[in-house]
Amino acid sequence: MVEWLALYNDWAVIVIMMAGFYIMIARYNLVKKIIGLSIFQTGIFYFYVGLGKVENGTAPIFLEPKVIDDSTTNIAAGAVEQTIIYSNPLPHVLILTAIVVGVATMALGLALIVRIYEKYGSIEEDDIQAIDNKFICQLDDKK
Amino acid sequence: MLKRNVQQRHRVVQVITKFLIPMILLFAFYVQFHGDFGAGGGFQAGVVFASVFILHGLIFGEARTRLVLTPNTLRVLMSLGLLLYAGTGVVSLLLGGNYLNYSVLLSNPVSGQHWGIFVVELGVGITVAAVMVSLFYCFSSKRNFVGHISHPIDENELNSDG
Amino acid sequence: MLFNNHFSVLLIVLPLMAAPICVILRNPKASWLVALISNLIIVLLSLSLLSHVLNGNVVRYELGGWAAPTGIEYYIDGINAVLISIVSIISLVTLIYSKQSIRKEIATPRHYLFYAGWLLCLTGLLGILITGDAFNVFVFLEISSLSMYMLIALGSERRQALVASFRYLILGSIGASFILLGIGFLYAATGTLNMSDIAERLPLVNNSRTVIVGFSFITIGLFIKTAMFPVFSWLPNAYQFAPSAVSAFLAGTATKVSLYIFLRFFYHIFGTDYSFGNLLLGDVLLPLAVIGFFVMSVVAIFQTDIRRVLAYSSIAQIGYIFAAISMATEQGLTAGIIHIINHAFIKTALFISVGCILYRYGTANINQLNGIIKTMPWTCAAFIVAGFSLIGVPLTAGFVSKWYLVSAAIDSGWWLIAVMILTSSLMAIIYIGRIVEVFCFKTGDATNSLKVKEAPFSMLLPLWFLIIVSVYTGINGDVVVDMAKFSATQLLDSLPSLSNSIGNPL
Amino acid sequence: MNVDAIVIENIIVMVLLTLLIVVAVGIIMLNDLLTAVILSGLYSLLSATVFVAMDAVDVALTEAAVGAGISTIILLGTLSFTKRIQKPQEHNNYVALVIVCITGGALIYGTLDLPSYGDPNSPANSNPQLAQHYLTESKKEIDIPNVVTSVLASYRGYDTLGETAVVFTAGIGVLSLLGLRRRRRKEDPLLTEKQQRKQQNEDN
Amino acid sequence: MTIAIDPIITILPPLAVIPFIVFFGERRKNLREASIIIAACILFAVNFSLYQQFLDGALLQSQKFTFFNGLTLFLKGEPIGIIFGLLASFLWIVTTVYSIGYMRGHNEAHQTRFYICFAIAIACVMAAAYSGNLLTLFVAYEAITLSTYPLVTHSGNAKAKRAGRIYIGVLMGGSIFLLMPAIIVTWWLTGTTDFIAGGVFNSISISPLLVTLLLCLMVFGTGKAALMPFHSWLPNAMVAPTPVSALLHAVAVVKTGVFLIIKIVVYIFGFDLIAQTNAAEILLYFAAGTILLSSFIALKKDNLKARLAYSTIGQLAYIVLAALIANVRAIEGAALHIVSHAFGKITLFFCAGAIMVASHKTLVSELAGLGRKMPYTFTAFLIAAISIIGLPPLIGVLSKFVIIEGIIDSQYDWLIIVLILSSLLNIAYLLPIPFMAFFKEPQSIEAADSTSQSVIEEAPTACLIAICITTAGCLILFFQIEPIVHLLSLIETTSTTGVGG
Repeated sequence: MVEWLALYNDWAVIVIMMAGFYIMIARYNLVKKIIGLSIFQTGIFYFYVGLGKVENGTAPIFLEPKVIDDSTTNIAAGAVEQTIIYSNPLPHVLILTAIVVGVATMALGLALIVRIYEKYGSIEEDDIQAIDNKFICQLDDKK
Repeated sequence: MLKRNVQQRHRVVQVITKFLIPMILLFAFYVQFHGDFGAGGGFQAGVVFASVFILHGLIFGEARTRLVLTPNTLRVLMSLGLLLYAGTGVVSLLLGGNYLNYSVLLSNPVSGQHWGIFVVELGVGITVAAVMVSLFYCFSSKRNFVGHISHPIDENELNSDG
Repeated sequence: MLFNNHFSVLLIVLPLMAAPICVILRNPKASWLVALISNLIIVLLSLSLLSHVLNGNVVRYELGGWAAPTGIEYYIDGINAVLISIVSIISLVTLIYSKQSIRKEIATPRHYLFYAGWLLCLTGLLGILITGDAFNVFVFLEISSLSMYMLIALGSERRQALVASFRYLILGSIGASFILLGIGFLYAATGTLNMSDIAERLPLVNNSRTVIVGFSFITIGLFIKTAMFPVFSWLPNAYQFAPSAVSAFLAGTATKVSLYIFLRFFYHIFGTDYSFGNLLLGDVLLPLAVIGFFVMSVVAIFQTDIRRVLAYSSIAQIGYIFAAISMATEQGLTAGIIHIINHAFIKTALFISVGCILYRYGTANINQLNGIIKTMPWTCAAFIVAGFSLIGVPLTAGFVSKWYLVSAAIDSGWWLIAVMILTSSLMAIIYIGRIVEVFCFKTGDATNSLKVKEAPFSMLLPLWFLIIVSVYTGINGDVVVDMAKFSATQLLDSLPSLSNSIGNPL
Repeated sequence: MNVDAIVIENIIVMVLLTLLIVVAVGIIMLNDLLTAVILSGLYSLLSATVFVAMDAVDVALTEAAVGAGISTIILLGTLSFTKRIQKPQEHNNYVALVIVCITGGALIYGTLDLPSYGDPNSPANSNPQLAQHYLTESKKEIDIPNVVTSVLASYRGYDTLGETAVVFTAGIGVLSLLGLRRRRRKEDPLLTEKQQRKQQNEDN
Repeated sequence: MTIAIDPIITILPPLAVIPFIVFFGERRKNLREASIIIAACILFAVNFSLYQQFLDGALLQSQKFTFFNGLTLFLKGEPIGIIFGLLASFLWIVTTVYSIGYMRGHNEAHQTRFYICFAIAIACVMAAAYSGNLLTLFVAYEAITLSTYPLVTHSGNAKAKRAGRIYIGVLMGGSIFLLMPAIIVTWWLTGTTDFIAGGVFNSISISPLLVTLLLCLMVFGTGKAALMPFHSWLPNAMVAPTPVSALLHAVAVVKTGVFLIIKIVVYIFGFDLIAQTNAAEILLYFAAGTILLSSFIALKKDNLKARLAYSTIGQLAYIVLAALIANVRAIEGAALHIVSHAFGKITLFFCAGAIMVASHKTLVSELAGLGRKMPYTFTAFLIAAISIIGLPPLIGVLSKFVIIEGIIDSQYDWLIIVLILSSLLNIAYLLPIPFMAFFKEPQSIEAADSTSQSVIEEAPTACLIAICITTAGCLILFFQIEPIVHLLSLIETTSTTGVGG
């Protein structure tokens, strides 16, 4: 049962990623593409964070900082029944970084979109392509 | 996204905002400096901190916010944050450790780590807050587009492009 | 030269700290100076690093003082030391060039942003090259990519630059996401992020489907980043519409750095046997590479904008390099590395000379540059020499590359590939010859306007520096060949394990 | 904790992920960009919840602040400058669909050998030099309760330096594209004359 | 005790004169051309002294320059190279004298550029002549192509540019696509590209098919040898100014091509290997075909320079054929033919150029009656034509004779028929020109036309001097061939000792 659920989770994450990926490559609207990118990336974040999840674990923040003394420092995941199990902090760290990267990319992309709209009057990729092509044609005619 | 003369129309919201802002600020500082003990850290705090100004901008008009936090200050702040982070590493280099080895910052390695993390997180917080506020400024400034939209074929551009 | 392990970290920290200083200073001249000085120091440091590494040392530097798999470490051997030097030298050279060129291309209030972006891009590229941690590659890849999008968009005097930048952003983000996913799969399979550590643990889980998928996602992501044949579409527009200094810089470095990641991952981390033996990477790579360089050379012939010709030629050259490294032999790898090095210098020189023409004539359209050798003899001469090098005329760097490429192909028994490489060289004759003919022997509008002067000295100096380097490495080819051989053998040996790490600092 | 708790936790994640799929498909379908943006804000909030369920509270906080906050604001800002409605796309892009299916298939193939969700003995979770080192040794070495912070700022502090640089890059990138200055001024009735003068000085 | 002399000194005079050319420029033409003539004389003197030193037993070899990965570049004198060097340097003097008359008479533009490229080309020819290994020769070969390209496109009009494109395309394309891989394979198989007496493949076993393939690649890759079907650049290159056609496309460039083939046959493959594997047989058919076909085409060409160009293609094929027969006698014949054809053909081109300068006529059919106005020119033309055809007492007969001797020594007797047939064809396309000029009355309308426009007189004196010198060369060498034959006999000894090993 649990395994089946876990597999379902993995696959759901993949479906989410692919939904974002599809928006990125199939939609002509530039804003949509950026939204797609963020969905795609969020999918990747679930994947990473899912890797660090430990059954019965809690967030990797030591709960009683002053109580545990040296004799009981062994709080390895699943090592001793009484101790608290923590999830793996590393994927969280990686994903914090990745989220920042994601929002940075998004901001830059959106700034580009604003400028593109200013210059082209459209944020649809096919329109922009058409305008550019027309421009090149005119260039050739001029010669 | 901003409506002019908001002040007259949304006085209630403004009053509430005035109450909210210090609280959010407090929360931002909490997230920043309590990140060692609970969830949070420089990045999250920076975003929350920025949201104070974004809120201010949304409610009181971005022009006013600009007077509180000028673009030039932002530019310097975002640079300083990064410099603070990278500079901490350089200090540890100068003190004889590897880059970003906070243990050498103080005589006690563990408190060195504490201080190092504190400073570094502060750097992250400053940069993130400054960048986020300037993003808000950039995306909300009034831009007079109508004259700027190039027509599909711009004769001038034709010439310049060859 | 004197070498200290801390030099390696300064390579990254210097430009990283110089960038915010530029932003604080805000003055165009001062930022240029800051960028220049920091870059100069980086060049010196990288050369010292290179000589240290070529003596057989492997530099490992533990950041934060944490032992390797726990913390992040630098891992520097032949291939990245060579590329670090090349990237920093090319950056310095193009930076000198940029001072004049951006005056015409970018509004003065934005100059400080340009230099800050440039330094960040340099940081990103060097960071990718220097690191020994898989996830760290992603972080610095994003620094370099974001700053590249920005730098390309700065050429927005032409609006196409914006679209080019946006398309690059979308494709580049897909590539980066794929790489991130691939690294995630590797992490899931091995539980570690350190390259040497992954390499050590991979043999235990070699047959895992997770590893195979991680492998393929990294491959596809890198294909996009290197502008490999089917997914190259971001490159021509980006190179054409970016500010000329940026195209010169990117042409020499950006795709090369992605190629380095490729080499590092597939030769070093996965191991030659696994990548090319078990997973048949060569069988996928080779046809794409060959079609790539062949088709792109043909496409280059039909372009009217010189920068576009050069851009397509760049994709073709990437094809050569991929063809060479897909042979998975020492010969092939050596040939690939030689071509990476030589092409970096040649293409930068070509883009700089086109930039000089652009600076004076405001166009790089081949139909409007008749007989410009009369007005800009030094620029045209440089273009011609670099063009010869691209073709592979003897006594230029390109000849050494071609010689090695062909002999590596023959050595592997791939006669057909050798023939294809040569055929594609013939096309290089056509597309370069076509431009040279216009420059030298056509008379027309451009000839009449004799008012146009030769490009300023500060632009010619970097140009001719690159030309001299490329001719020197063509005449005394052993300089490059030895470095490439050294790097290739190091790459083909498996990574030394963490336990017996050499050069532990302090 | 017992098995039931695990199952319930899993079911929560499952339901949330299903909701996320629904929202994502909604974003694909919608032509109204404004609604799509609002949905993507909702999507971020949901994902923050998912992260909490996966024990990643720091990530959740960030996702909530960034995804639901900043991202939505700049997306709305963009829309206010551009268009609200997407041009309807007549034909479906089958090539894209095929690419997506292949990629998804590859990913699913890759997950077959993945350690099962929440496995404490998976390579990632049991590596004594990474995950376990952080959980056991950071107490001695750094002594900060939030392990994520110690890993973020110290063990992998270099990554975070890079991350800060990315934010900085994006900041100056947007600056170079849009500029911090106001394009039009003197129209804000809220400002006194003195303030306006100050702003002009600022701009110059 | 042998003394070693560095043949690199042959490259220096042509390069050293370039600053002078630039310095004097268009304003002081006389000084400019005087400096070139002085340089040319020095070059000839240097070559001559090298020749004497060689006879005295000196070792003419330069320092080896390491290129990369064990590949080296160096110069080394050997008999054929010395002959080639002497020939080219001597004819450079004559051509410079000639071009003074031609270029000024014709009011050509860009004369400075012309002389600079010319000097560079000569320097490269010297490097080729004294090249010590195949790689050096290849590098020099490419350099010649590039330095002569501006000469071909000199006039800058559409036709010249098209010719330039074909020129670069065929020569460079051929060398990069065919010659370079052949060199790489040779190097890959043997680890050397040095010219070794008796060939470099002695130490390894190599399949006959591969030998044939390599030989074909090298011979066809040498586009400058103009073996059909790689000949089309040569007639096209005739748009260049006549001194270029004369020195470069009758002597320096094309001779570098055949010189390369001779070197390959003697020092890379060795006679034995070619004889054992029959590698050259297929190429002999090509060469024979080229000889006959080019003669037929020449017959039909009305443009004088084009006719001469096709004649050159045919004569080059003689040399290629002789080289590929690959025996001592034939190689001697080939080397001799380089000399004899050089003198003969350069005279013919000089005459063609003189006619063009004096009368602005380029078509054979227009030449009727010109002989009386330009008697010296056409007499020289007649003499040179006879030399090319191969009649005594002119040098042409000697080289053809030796080649035939070589053929008799070989197994390919049928080639004699080709040679005889071709000689007849030579008569058919060359002799009518002077005869028409001397004995045919000019057509009335044209005569009136030309007299009304300008009075045709003899060519400029400088041109005449040059023509006389080369014509005299054709005659004198017939009687003074002994030194060359002696020099050539020195190859024989080196190669036999090499083969013996």
